[in-house]
Amino acid sequence: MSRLRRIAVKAVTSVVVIVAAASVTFFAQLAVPGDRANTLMNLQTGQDKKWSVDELAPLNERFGFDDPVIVQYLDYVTGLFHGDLGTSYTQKRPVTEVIGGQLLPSLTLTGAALLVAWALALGITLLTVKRGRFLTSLGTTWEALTASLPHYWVGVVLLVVFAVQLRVFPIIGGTSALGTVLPVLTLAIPLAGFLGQVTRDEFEQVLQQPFVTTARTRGMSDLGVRVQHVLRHAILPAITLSGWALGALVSGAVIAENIFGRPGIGQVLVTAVNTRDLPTVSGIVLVVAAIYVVANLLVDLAYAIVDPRLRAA
Amino acid sequence: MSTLTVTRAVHLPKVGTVLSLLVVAFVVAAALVPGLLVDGSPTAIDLKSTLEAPSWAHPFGTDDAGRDLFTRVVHGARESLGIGLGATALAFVIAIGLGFTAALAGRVVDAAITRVLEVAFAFPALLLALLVIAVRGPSLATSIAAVGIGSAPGYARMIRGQVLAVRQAGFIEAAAALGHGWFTVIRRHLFPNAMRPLVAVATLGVGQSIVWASALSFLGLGVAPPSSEWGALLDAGRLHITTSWWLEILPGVVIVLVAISVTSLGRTLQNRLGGAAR
Amino acid sequence: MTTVDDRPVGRADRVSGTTELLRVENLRVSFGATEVVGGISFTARPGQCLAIVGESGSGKSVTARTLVGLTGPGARVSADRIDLAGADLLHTTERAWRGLRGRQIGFVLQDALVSLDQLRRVGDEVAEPLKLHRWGNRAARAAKAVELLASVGVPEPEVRAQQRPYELSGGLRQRALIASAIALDPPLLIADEPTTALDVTVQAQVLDLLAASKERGTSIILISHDLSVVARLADEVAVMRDGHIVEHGPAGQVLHDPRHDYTRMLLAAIPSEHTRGTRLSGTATTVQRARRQVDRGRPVLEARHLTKVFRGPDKVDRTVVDDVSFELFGGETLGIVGESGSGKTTTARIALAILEATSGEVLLRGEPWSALSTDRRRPLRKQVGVVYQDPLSSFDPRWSVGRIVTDALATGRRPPSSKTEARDRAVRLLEQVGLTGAHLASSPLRLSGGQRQRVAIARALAPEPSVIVCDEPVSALDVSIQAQVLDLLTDLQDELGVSYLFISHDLGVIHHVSDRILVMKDGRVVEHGTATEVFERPRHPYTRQLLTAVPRLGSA
Amino acid sequence: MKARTAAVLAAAVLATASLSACGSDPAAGGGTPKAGGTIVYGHVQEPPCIFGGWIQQAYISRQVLDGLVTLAEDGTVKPWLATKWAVSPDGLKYTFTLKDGVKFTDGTPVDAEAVAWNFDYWENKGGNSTAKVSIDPYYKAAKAIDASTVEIEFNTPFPPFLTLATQGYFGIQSPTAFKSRTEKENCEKPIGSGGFTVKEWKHGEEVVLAKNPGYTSWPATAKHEGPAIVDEVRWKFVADGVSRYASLSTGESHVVYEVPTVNWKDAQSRYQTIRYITPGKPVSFYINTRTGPFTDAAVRKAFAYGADRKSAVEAGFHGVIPYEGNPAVSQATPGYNAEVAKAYAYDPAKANQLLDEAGWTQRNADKVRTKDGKPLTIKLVYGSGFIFTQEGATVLQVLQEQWKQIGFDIKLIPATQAELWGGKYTDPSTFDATPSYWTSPAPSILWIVWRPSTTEKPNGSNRSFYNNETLSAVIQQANSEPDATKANDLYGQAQKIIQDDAAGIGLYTQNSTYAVAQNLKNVWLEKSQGEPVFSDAYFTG
Repeated sequence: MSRLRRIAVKAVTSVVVIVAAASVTFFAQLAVPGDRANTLMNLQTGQDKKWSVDELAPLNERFGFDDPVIVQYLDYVTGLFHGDLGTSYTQKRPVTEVIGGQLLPSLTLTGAALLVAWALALGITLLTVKRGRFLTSLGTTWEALTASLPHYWVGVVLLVVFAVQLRVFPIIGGTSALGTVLPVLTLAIPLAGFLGQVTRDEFEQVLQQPFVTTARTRGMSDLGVRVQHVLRHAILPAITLSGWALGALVSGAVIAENIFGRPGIGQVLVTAVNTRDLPTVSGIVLVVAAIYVVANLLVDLAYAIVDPRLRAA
Repeated sequence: MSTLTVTRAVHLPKVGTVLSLLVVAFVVAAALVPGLLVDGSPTAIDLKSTLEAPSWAHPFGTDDAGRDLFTRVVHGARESLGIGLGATALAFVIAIGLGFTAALAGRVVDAAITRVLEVAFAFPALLLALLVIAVRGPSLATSIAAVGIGSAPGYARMIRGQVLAVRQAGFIEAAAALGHGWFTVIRRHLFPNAMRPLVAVATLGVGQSIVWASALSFLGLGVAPPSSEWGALLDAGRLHITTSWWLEILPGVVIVLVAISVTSLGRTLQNRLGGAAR
Repeated sequence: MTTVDDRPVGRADRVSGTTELLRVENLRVSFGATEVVGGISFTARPGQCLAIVGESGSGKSVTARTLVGLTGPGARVSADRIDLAGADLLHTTERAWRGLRGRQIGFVLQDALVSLDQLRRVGDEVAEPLKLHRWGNRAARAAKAVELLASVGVPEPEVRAQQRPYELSGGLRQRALIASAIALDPPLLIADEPTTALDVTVQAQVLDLLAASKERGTSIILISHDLSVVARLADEVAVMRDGHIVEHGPAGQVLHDPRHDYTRMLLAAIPSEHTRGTRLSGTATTVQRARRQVDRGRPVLEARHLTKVFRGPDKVDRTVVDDVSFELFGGETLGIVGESGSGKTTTARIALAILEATSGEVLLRGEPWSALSTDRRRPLRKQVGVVYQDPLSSFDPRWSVGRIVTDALATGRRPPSSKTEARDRAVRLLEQVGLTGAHLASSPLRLSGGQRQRVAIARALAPEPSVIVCDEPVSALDVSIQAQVLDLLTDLQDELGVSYLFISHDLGVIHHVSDRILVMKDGRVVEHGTATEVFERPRHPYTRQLLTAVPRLGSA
Repeated sequence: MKARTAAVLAAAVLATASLSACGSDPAAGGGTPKAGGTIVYGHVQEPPCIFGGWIQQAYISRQVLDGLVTLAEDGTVKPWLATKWAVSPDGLKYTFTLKDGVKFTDGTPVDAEAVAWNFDYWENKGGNSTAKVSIDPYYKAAKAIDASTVEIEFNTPFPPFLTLATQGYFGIQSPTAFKSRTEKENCEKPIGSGGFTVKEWKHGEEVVLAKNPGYTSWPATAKHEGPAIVDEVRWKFVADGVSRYASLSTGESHVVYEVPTVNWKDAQSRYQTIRYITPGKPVSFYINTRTGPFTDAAVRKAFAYGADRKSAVEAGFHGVIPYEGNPAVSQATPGYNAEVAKAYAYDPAKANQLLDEAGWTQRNADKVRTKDGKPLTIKLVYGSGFIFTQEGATVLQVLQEQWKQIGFDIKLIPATQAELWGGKYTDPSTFDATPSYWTSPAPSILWIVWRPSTTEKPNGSNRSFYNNETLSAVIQQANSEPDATKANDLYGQAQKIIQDDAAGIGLYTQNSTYAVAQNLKNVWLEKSQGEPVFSDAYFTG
């Protein structure tokens, strides 16, 4: 099967995946007990009570909550294919807009986090792997430590140390460049540890490969061997994992945004789930799924570039 | 075949492994018989000694209800560990089902399951948790379910790969050549060997699950008070971090310690068992 | 530190074999407490080839690596002197070593598939030494790489240079590897098992290649476990065992008039036409064996027009086995010989009815075998045993030797009725294959290659089969071990009258064990007949080609 | 200063009390005013729209929309958009005279028609459900007499109306703008005549409010006459208390809302602080009187006696937020009955006795009281993270521990917003007690909360499911009593009935706390709901 064809097939299935994800969310939310109109009413009044049928009638009318589920779903899906994700119950704005406004901050956050994580992981691996007992255990310990750090805790500590106490970074920096540093680190540090461990494993394996010896017998320096031969092999698993990592980062972003009061789909998501804002939640899932799919296509691409063997097959 | 074999470096120095064992032992003890490690109830309030900094009397200090934080941490071990184990177990039950079916039930089923997994992957774990919690309401069981379901797809994918790999192994064919039935071969060779490297992975999973569950509690979606599940402690400590640091820092350190220990043990195990399944 | 002259040694003092290029005196290497090389001395002369021969663990490879200062982590190296063209290698800094490697000393490892960086272009790999030693500019190096590939006989070198190692055949890869080693025309070339894992024909070509550069005055140190390979190239042979050189002398003398028992043993162990019907192992080299009777009645196993077609991912059909037929009679050994890709293993798997043929069928004692449904075949399997090339992978890593054997017993004609009976019979089987009851508890992982293969044989025997399919059963073994295993197989045949379908790429082995032989090429049987017919009066050109390619001690 | 019992002034008193801790009073001005500047205000929750029936919306819409009338510190109603008003002798008609020449920021005049339209919009078009419930069912109609005279008509006399009308929910919008613009625009940028206009809403981050240069309609309670002094107010949403408070110290913000109680003392020493005790229903328990153990009044009372609520509150809120023993209305509410608040002081002995008498005599293995084998288990549902902050949760846990001593098995059930708003815990079977509050400047809140819930006219707010005819009669009488003293007396009785029957159990007052940077003056809270007012604020040089 040709590469183009593979990508085409992948693209198609991806669309399926995306819509499926959104649909799952759609029904999952319908499954959530409690009446949407009631939620909306309470949200509008700051109450937590049960409203009478005629009090809710206008809302039900307005959003068609009374329509049969299947009708609501079909409306939704047809909307999807017209690029219409519906209108937020609470914000009275099109979901595309609700998300659109928040997407960029989240993307910058996760994207930057991924990059920083890679930089950290590679740097530390190159410096410490198989570099004598001390450096090696230093590296592995650092990785084990960071890999086990809970995002939120890193966040809170970073915030207090660097923003509140040392005042190096703003506390409510919003989306400013400076204000992005701490959230990014919050996500990047644990991920770096994780990627580092994976890369290290591979690196050690590859260092023992005969072709590495061959390179040495040609008069190549240790650093040369590491950078020009081993590294390329060693990053393969980490590349594969990066696609998955992005998914995890989105979850992490929710927490980071929560701690740093940073706008982003994470914030919107939590609010939307709380307020039963079905179109928004489904919309976010759809977008996240899309990002995930794209990310993985990129990963495949990157992989194919680094490892031509795949192109052949 | 004459090549130099260099033994692979075990992750974390040996010392680390020992320390890890100690930490885990302590936590398990705390989970099983907290009474041995601390006397007094984790919920016993003492409004006369609130927000006291760590001292001999209160190694981890006290919270704003005058409860001894150390006692709470020790008693919290049961829930935290419970969630970690429970979630991982749940995840594996699901994953083994999916993974094996995918790997053994033929192309069509495989394709189908792989798609499903892909969807599941495209689905942020935390959102899944949020939804589960929205349906069931926050509780211990919910946390387990949320984290378990959230991490199942990853394992499923792993197991599938593992099974496919082992299926190629020579001893599978050898067993068949001896005239054993396919089912016997699966039961006696395929399953145990496919699951072998996953023991380590599972251990790693426990660590991650604990962290994840505490994340839920941290978002206020965790176990109900007065439980002292570690994430809940962090959530409670958050407001105090500038005024009574111990309430936020010490439980955090505990979580990290446990996570590292479990993880490093898992990795050591991984290196021992060889199969570094990902 | 000593300054090392980077310039290649002038041609003048190369051609003559008199001056020494490399001198090693009393070299000792140890890892931790264990001494791997225990004080060996040798010299290498321009235009000459020194072969260091030994079985696994003899320390030959460590020695080779030591000569390029890559003994490995945690190794302690000492020697009275190691001189290369007058420069002292013993006290050389890592930096200086880098100057020497690739420039003064070329190194060729075995199995180019893993010895070349899979992710880089062949051209770049070949040119790397040039780059490292700042030879010319990018373009010049690229050109030189192509030139080098051409010089080692790689067809359409421009194309190959752009491809990656996995896209090349084993032979071409090995050539490329050699090309990169001789890129800077180093005066000393060390080749560590350069032809292992290559088909005989390719092996021959590669050896010729090395011979050629020897002619050009390069001094070659050839590391190998295979005396017959060495015979083709070596001027001098040093036989190593447990880190010591047990015998060292001119090739002719060592190979034909060995002084040391070990050398004799090694030589005797090489299966070939001369060794037919004799024992290979043990000191006495020529013990005639009583040939057992082959019953030419109804064939035990019969293959009729087997054809297997595989459909590749590119939807193109490949015929791997093409109309193969044979008969295997009771107590007989039928050898199937062929190079990689000849379809011999696939044929074996079809015969085992583990793989389904696209057409044709296999009969067991005249009854349908391959045609049966899996369930109907299962009870019959006890009649057909199998021994694989890699025994270890054919054992469940979690199982002990005892469990492996008893499990096989249970599937046999007479399943043991009690645990104790099972145990006793397992012990008897182990003893039959030259092991003891002591091995019952141990895990195959902790056995030696030879012992493992014995366990595999025991397992195959357990159900008391009438046929055992042996797929390259000795290819992974050292020559002495191989000898023992081959003897074991033949002994068992004499004892039990079991028939073998014996697959191997090694003509020597095939010739040694087989009564009748099939020669396969590209899935077809190109020649078949009795061993004598095939080897003495080969009809098919391919067979002749094979026979000439086989390295023979005689040639030295 | 001399202690006053008049709870009406409690807020003011407490505010000044807390201010006295740090010399300068933000509302008292001082320093040399500097024109212009941008105030950064750290708020907590982000509402879905600027205007609406949620207190979070009142806070911000107050900046943009003017009301007819406003409330003075002394609790009297003062002019705003309405310069004066008259009540018909029968108490059914309110006639407001509007200030001349006031224009909405879209240029259209703030006239009688506009006001009448707004009333109709809130009460009949679902424009503001809280405005609706607070004057339902008394409200009849609003009509414009002439350009500057509007008349609001009622079915029965309803004196609290004027006070209620001072809430942010009664903010007047431009009908023209509302009708001509999209729903989204009306949601994000309502057009009023207020001191500020919504310039931009960066969702998830902040709302930028720009000064309304043409501001002419400041309330009588304003600290200065004329448009806002600062150019902009950046209304930021910072959910995390630590960050919010810390942002003051780094100068990233000038005013923050809801100072974490742990930081209150620190705040008092470093900044200007304001604390506002919300009038209306305090944070008190609804007690399910329809099903479960609490159907027995004795058990309810035992519950009330059984825990030291006062010290629990002090512990949880570090002595910052006052305990409120009165379940019906808070000490900041007119007509507050201070006597009632004293009932059910901590008395475990009494509690035990009551329970024994009530037949909960046995105890099971966990020391939980049982009756006919059934354990005395109480499902206590609370809004986790939004109604109840961590501090509140601590209070509940302390109480839980004390209740345990007298044999109650309290199940704390943290409910998510999704669950509560979804109405998961509205059915009697789902809970036995649940705490919540309802801000309102008038005691008529009693009617909203305690109106009997009948099948034909259900009252979802009556979460105690407590239908008491006497109570409802007293409240209705009070609501229509023209004489304030008499009315308050009646409200007082109502509170007593509720308390005596333990239909609710008091806990603490809902507070709003603010910390203001030293260099920012004249930030003050309007009296009705404690919304911050920025149109008078200025920076000192």
